[in-house]
Amino acid sequence: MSPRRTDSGGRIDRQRSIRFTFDGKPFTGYPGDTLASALLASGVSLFGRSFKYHRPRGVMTAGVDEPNALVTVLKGGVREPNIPATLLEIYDGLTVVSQNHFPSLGFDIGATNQLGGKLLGAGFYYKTFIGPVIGPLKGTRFWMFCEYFIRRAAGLGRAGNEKDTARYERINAFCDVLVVGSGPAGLMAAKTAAESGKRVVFADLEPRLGGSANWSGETIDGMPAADWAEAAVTELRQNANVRLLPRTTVWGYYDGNTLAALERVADHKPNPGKGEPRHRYWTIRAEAVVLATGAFERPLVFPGNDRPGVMLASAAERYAAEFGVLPGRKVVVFTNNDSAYATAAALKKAGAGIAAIVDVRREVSEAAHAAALSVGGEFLAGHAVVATEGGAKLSGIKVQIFDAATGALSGEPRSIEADCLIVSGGWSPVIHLASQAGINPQWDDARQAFLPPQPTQNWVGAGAFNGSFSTEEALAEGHAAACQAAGTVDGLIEALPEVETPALRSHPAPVFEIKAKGKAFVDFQHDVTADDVRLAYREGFVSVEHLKRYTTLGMATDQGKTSNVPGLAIMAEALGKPIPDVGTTRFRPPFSAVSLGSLAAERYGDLKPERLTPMHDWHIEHNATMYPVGLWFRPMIYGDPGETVEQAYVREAKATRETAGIVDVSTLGKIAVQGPDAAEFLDRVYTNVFSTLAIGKARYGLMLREDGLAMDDGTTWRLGQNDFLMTTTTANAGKVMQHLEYLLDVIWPDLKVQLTSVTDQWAGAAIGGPKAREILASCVTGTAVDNEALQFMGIVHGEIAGAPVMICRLSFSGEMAFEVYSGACHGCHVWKALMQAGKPFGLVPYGLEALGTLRIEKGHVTGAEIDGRTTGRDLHLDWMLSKKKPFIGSAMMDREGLMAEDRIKLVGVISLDNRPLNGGAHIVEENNPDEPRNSIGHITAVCYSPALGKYIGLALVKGGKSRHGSRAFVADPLRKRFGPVEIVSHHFFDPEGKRMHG
Amino acid sequence: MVDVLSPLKPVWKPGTHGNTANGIGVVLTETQPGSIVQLAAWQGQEKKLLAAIKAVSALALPDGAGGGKSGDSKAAFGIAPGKFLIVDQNEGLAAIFSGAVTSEVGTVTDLSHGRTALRISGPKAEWVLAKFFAVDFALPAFPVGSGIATLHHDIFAHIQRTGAEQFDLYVFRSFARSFWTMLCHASEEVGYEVS
Amino acid sequence: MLISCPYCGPRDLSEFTYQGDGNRTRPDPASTDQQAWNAYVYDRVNTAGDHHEIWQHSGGCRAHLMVTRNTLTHKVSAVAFARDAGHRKSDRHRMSGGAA
Amino acid sequence: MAEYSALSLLKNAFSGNRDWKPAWRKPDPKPSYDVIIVGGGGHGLSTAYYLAKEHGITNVAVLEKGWLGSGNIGRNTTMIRSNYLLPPNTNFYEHSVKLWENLSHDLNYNVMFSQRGVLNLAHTPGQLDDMARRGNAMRLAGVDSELMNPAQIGRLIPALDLSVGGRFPVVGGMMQRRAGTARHDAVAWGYARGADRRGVDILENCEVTGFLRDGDRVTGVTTTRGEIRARKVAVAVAGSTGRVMQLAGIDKLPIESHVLQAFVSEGIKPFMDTVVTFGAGHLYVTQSDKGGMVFGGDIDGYNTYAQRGNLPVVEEVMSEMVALFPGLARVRLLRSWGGLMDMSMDGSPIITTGPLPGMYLNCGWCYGGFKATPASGWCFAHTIAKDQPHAFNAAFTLDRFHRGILIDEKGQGSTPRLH
Ligand SMILES: Cc1cc2nc3c(=O)[nH]c(=O)nc-3n(C[C@H](O)[C@H](O)[C@H](O)COP(=O)(O)OP(=O)(O)OC[C@H]3O[C@@H](n4cnc5c(N)ncnc54)[C@H](O)[C@@H]3O)c2cc1C
Ligand SMILES: NC(=O)c1ccc[n+]([C@@H]2O[C@H](COP(=O)([O-])OP(=O)(O)OC[C@H]3O[C@@H](n4cnc5c(N)ncnc54)[C@H](O)[C@@H]3O)[C@@H](O)[C@H]2O)c1
Ligand SMILES: Cc1cc2nc3c(=O)[nH]c(=O)nc-3n(C[C@H](O)[C@H](O)[C@H](O)COP(=O)(O)O)c2cc1C
Ligand SMILES: [Zn+2]
Repeated sequence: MSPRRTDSGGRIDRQRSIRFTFDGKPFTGYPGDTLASALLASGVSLFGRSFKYHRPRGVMTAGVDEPNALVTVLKGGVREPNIPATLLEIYDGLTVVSQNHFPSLGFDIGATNQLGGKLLGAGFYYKTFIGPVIGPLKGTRFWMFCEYFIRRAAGLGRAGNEKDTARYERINAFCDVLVVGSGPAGLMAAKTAAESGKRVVFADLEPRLGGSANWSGETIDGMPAADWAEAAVTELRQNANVRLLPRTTVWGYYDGNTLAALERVADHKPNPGKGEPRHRYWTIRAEAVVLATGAFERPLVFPGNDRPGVMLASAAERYAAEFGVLPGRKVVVFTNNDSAYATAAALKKAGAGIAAIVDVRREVSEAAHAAALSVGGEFLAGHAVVATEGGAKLSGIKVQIFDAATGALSGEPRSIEADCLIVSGGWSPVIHLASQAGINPQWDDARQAFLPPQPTQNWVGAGAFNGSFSTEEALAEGHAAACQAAGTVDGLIEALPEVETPALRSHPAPVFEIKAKGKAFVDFQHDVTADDVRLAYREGFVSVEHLKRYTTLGMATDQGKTSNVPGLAIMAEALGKPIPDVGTTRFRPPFSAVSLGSLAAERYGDLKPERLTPMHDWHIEHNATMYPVGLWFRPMIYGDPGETVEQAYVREAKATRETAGIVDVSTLGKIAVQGPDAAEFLDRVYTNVFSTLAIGKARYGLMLREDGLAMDDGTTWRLGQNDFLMTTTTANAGKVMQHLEYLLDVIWPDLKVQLTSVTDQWAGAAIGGPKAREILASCVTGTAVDNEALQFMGIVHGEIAGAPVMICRLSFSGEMAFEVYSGACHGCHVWKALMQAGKPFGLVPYGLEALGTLRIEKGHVTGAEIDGRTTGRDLHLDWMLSKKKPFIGSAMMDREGLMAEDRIKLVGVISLDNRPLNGGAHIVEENNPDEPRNSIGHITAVCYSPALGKYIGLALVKGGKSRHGSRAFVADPLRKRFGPVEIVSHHFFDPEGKRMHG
Repeated sequence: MVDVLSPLKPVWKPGTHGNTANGIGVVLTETQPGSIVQLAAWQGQEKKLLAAIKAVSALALPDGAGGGKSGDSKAAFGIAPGKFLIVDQNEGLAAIFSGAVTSEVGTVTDLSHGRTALRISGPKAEWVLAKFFAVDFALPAFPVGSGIATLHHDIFAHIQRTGAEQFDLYVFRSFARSFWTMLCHASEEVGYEVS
Repeated sequence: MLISCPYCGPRDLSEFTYQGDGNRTRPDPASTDQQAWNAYVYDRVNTAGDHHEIWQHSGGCRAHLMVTRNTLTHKVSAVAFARDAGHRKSDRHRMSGGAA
Repeated sequence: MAEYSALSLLKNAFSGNRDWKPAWRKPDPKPSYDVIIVGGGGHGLSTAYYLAKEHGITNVAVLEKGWLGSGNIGRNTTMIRSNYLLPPNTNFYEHSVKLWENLSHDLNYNVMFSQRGVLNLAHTPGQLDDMARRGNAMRLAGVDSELMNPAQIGRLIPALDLSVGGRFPVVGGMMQRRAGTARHDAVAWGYARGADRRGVDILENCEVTGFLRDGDRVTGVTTTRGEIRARKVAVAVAGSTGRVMQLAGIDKLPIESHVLQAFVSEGIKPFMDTVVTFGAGHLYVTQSDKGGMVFGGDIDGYNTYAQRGNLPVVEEVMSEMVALFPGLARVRLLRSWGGLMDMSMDGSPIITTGPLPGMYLNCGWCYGGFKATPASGWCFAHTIAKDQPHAFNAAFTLDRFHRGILIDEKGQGSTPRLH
């Protein structure tokens, strides 16, 4: 039996024990234990070290508000830092280590930081490390030198580099009523909503639903509260309309009543089930929400208030009642309100001795007084704790007479022996979710607490969340909230349960701090003291938001759940202003920290889907190196063994010019443009005319944006009177589609045109080269492909190996070339048939590199040139800008900036030193290899041209055509390349187009 | 006729998978209809288009957004204002509709190759789909026969409920393999069968 | 955030693409009024409060919607098909005056 | 007011830190000033500072509607760089980096400018070429920039999954070593203190509610703290530009107000020393000196003044984050927030005289204005003092959109959400 464990009671199962390790030391606990309860039960009091001063810290709370007891969980090489021991359910084999110390938790060199305490006050960094004005450490160098060492001290736990092998998932849920929090208020709300037949989601971050009913010791409906809660939960579990979500923290309240929640599905298991995620991220869209998130107890600020052994009263009660763990044998209670008296009684009942009750109030209620007498020990009303004693473990406290009205201490401090000090500084409703939408909460003087703001979304509050701290109120409000949320406002669905409870009031005296000598902590994790708050005040950082940022109060992993209100109360006092004038800092998601993995969810390890063409598997089988283009994959080269990339593409390009090559063009965007106004529509969106295009013909088109700059180009095929097939570049397909849809839907709704993405409907293969026609002729049936039947830009229909195909004679390579389109499911079949037919002719498949080479030789532009900054004229496409009609962009394309002389324009460049060029290299006029300056443009695309036997490129250069025939230099300092180039026309090869016209 | 090649081929693994301790949560299949056709009516011509659908496919679609019907070998549902997806196990439906829908009424677009049809059925079908789509799959919100258009990140999908526990999904063919892989992955938790 | 598509019903933000200020009118295609073109392409109303804006239900029916949404609270108060809103342009001007 | 130094710190420590004075005064507004600056963000404050320091104009007030630094200066991901493609931007931002390099000294306030380097990752050879174009443009303008290969990147950032889940392998990256981060709040406070010490009045909780006009000319403002007159009124309100300019009757601007979210993880021990951006999506990450991973992605993409965003962007950013750093899947998100972006129509800023006589406008920063803080204030001060722009901001005009003289780094045209 462990030293602190009680014989009975609580949610733990004493029949079975669980083994785990903490800092390498073996421990045991019971199912139902958290790491905190199990370690406390084993007599451990030191859990971690604080951030700045490395002070020893124990457990302060029993829940999600824990600032001190943070640990790192190890799973193989995977590390999970900063996990509150109070939320960590133990399981067999759990391995936990403490953090932020060197060399060990017990002895930590970092604790010497405390010696510099006064120096290390708020704002320390801003005032120093500015460094000398001259010398090697001038400017910001000195700071960077210091920063190196300061950074070593950053953070608490350590993250690992190893990939987490756990699974994360997300799920969408819809419901009529979402109930957040399962205490008496939430339970009652869930019961009520369920009974009215609504679809209910019912979430609580704790593993066991019931909230404070699990440990309050009250009687509800004649049974212990915990039993009442269990019965209610059992009933809800059987209702098909109710989804219970234990271990689920609702952490974000977003627009449109969309709430985000994290379910810790398998964290409490040694291993998740097959396919079971560790975390499930819920997005819940609720018609209405009941917020029943309860209240956090606040600590009091006094010297030594951070010593291990000091704990919140409600936490102590939870450990005793819910886990069967006594936080101490000799307990002192320190409070400013009545609620801690019930705690004292509960601890006493569980077997602890109450050494003293210290209350800042001189007068207390009769019930409190009676409770104090019944637990025994000293009763010190009108007193305050002014110090704690002991090392890394509490051994006693000091008290002094205290005047709550003035804050004055008097009399001699007196020591009282104790191994546990429980503290209650009042209660703060958990209004975080309600406040996330940005409305300011309201201060309530009676309760000394911020109450929830006016709803900005459809939610209703209930229970301690509303500042209604009694269980009767919680039940009544839970019921009423559900009636409102479910839309059955008109009344009781069932009788409210009866509650037996001591008549204690949790409204505290307005005392937040005891000013005595010594460090009194406000933010425990970040070591922000009451003096730091006052220093911020003196330096003018008086807005709460300045206070926060200057001192880091409330910025730790607990986000100030315990520290914000005491902190701003101290600032209010310094300012001599009431608390509401000071206000509170802004609440933000998440309510409590959530794993990054859960938010990535199904995309963890699988960031984006892959888009594959019908011929994808064939390419892979034929040694293609695949290249990502957006989400698509396209062959870059089909490398033969031992070939370099350049050798491969040169071979492919050469083969295409000499015999024939074939390339997969299935990724081109394809849009069906259909309807009686389709031709008119195309006239409006393309710079050139399409209404004159004959059926069975295709035309090259250029599209501008509204602002007159080039947007995309491609061919559009007229398949019927009212039926066009538009192609776009692979990269711009989605953008063009949206652009066209916008125009049709918003600007010209009167046009009868239908747009449908048919990119995936068609597989495309472009076959080009001197032998291309012969190859086609040998395998196409149902149509001829000779010059007569299939003129340049003509379209015919036929079959290849039994599959219907549509063939258009158009050329990107500059060769006699054809695009063969077939149904996507036939794509690979047709491709193989073409390869088969081409075999005798030496047909070669080619990839993007060769495609690029062929197009550069021809001077065709693509995305590298149509980069959103160029105009049609910059690319010498002036001839396509129709003067006969307005089109998208026509009104804007002649603006002065787009016509300016010094714009960069398309040219060709040839490497004169026979060395390769690089995309992204610049062009300069001066021969200054060491320090090139004054770019006149840049290279957009490069290749080795087998046709020219030279390294060539396309470039955008100031002056454009006027520089043809002139010499310049390529400047590529990043890749250490400088050399002479000749600027030439971008039409490198067969400028008259003889080859493609055949 | 030429064999139709499924984009799922290399990842198609018939049999049961995942956590089948509590039975098979979902059954996943590819239905490979012969025809998937999109019909769109000009504004004001919707009734005529519905009449054409009835005449050709014998499916009387109910009024209202997303309204649909599914039979043994045919199904149809609304996907956008005036737009419908018609599916038939037989090939050649687009050609038939081209005769039935004049240019005064609307347009016919053949998507038979462009969309891959997947079916998910079983007691956990709603649960698995909820992992992908922010759509309420509960029966009252999504009745049998009706259809929707929705999105999972980059993947666009049309979904028709074809049974109390059965949904047919139409995704772009190029995405089908990725989507299928994700679908299998998401189904592991509940146990699944590929058939 | 949810937007109630008149066809598809309430759908998540992730299904929509923002297409900006809905108070702009495209000049007549043949217009040479450079001011009007500039205003259409570049100038935006940034209302604090109810803002008229265009969204495409790109992850659903792909219709464009004219949405009235409060830029201070993100509350959506009206949604209509943009193509229907087209012939009520004068209405829209009135609404942007703050009446809606 | 006392200089900050290690010595003053020590002295004060001995006197119980009781003698520190407010970092800036809290004066009441005077009836009139030579220059009023609307907006107590980084740009407004630095403008005031440089007006006083460089131009001797000290009868200046900075009007801030909330607490000082409550805007984007207090909520950005703190990245500073001058790795731009287009010359007007490269030159301007490089001027800014140079000012950053000496800023702590200049202000006698440690703004913690840390030149830990900004690394842009490339995932295809084509993308690396695009980066090279930008990096070469920088080098040709005298700005530092280099390419790194995957092995070098792996050594620099061991936590980075160079294969990015196998989907977007890193093929290289562009590094600007002089780039880095600074402590955002300290920048606001340092400039405020510096301006205050030169006589500038910083008026917090003083919201401009209207403009005083004499005909077209702007002659002052009405505020929640009364009317204040001025010979010159300069507006530097970042994401609130649309709203504030409407008060002056300027109903339309080439700007849209969007929200950008940012995120911080719980503090962890040193994990990564540089700033990294992902090239196959939209993500930038750094680690603060406190240990939190500070990161962000794309704007939400709709007009708003609400300073908060929605889940789609959160999910997008997180999935990219763990794709790059799979070891962080178990690290937890601590807090998220949003700031208002004045997205311009070409993604580049506006620093100009006008649009009304007596008025000056500074806006269009998109999500890149923190790095500009020194140069923006410096140029804006010049523009206000001389009634004409400095060469560094001459291109950042308001009429450039209409004239088609665009500075479009991303080539996205007039679709602000894509910049
Ligand atoms: C999440 C996020 C991340 C970012 N990351 C980076 C980054 O990594 N690198 C980078 O360079 N940039 C970044 N930025 C952009 C950068 O923060 C801004 O461009 C820059 O701060 C804007 O200038 P400012 O500091 O003057 O703006 P702000 O600080 O917003 O100042 C404007 C001020 O005007 C005030 N104001 C508004 N209306 C009125 C009125 N009527 N009367 C009086 N005052 C008024 C506001 O309250 C505000 O304080 C980021 C921005 C955000 C939001
Ligand atoms: N003794 C006192 O003075 C005092 C003070 C306050 C409350 N109480 C008692 O507390 C009870 C109040 O009942 P109640 O139901 O309002 O509160 P409760 O504290 O019983 O329940 C609140 C529940 O909400 C959960 N929760 C909080 N935030 C959450 C989130 N974001 N996501 C998921 N779950 C979340 C908590 O885990 C908790 O279980 C009454 O019994 C009352 O007597 C007593
Ligand atoms: C660089 C940077 C680092 C931050 N680090 C933290 C942090 O460690 N803890 C924290 O709570 N907030 C941190 N924040 C967020 C602030 O708390 C706050 O959310 C942000 O400044 C926006 O203000 P608001 O939330 O009050 O609107 C950080 C913000 C920035 C810009
Ligand atoms: Zn829709």
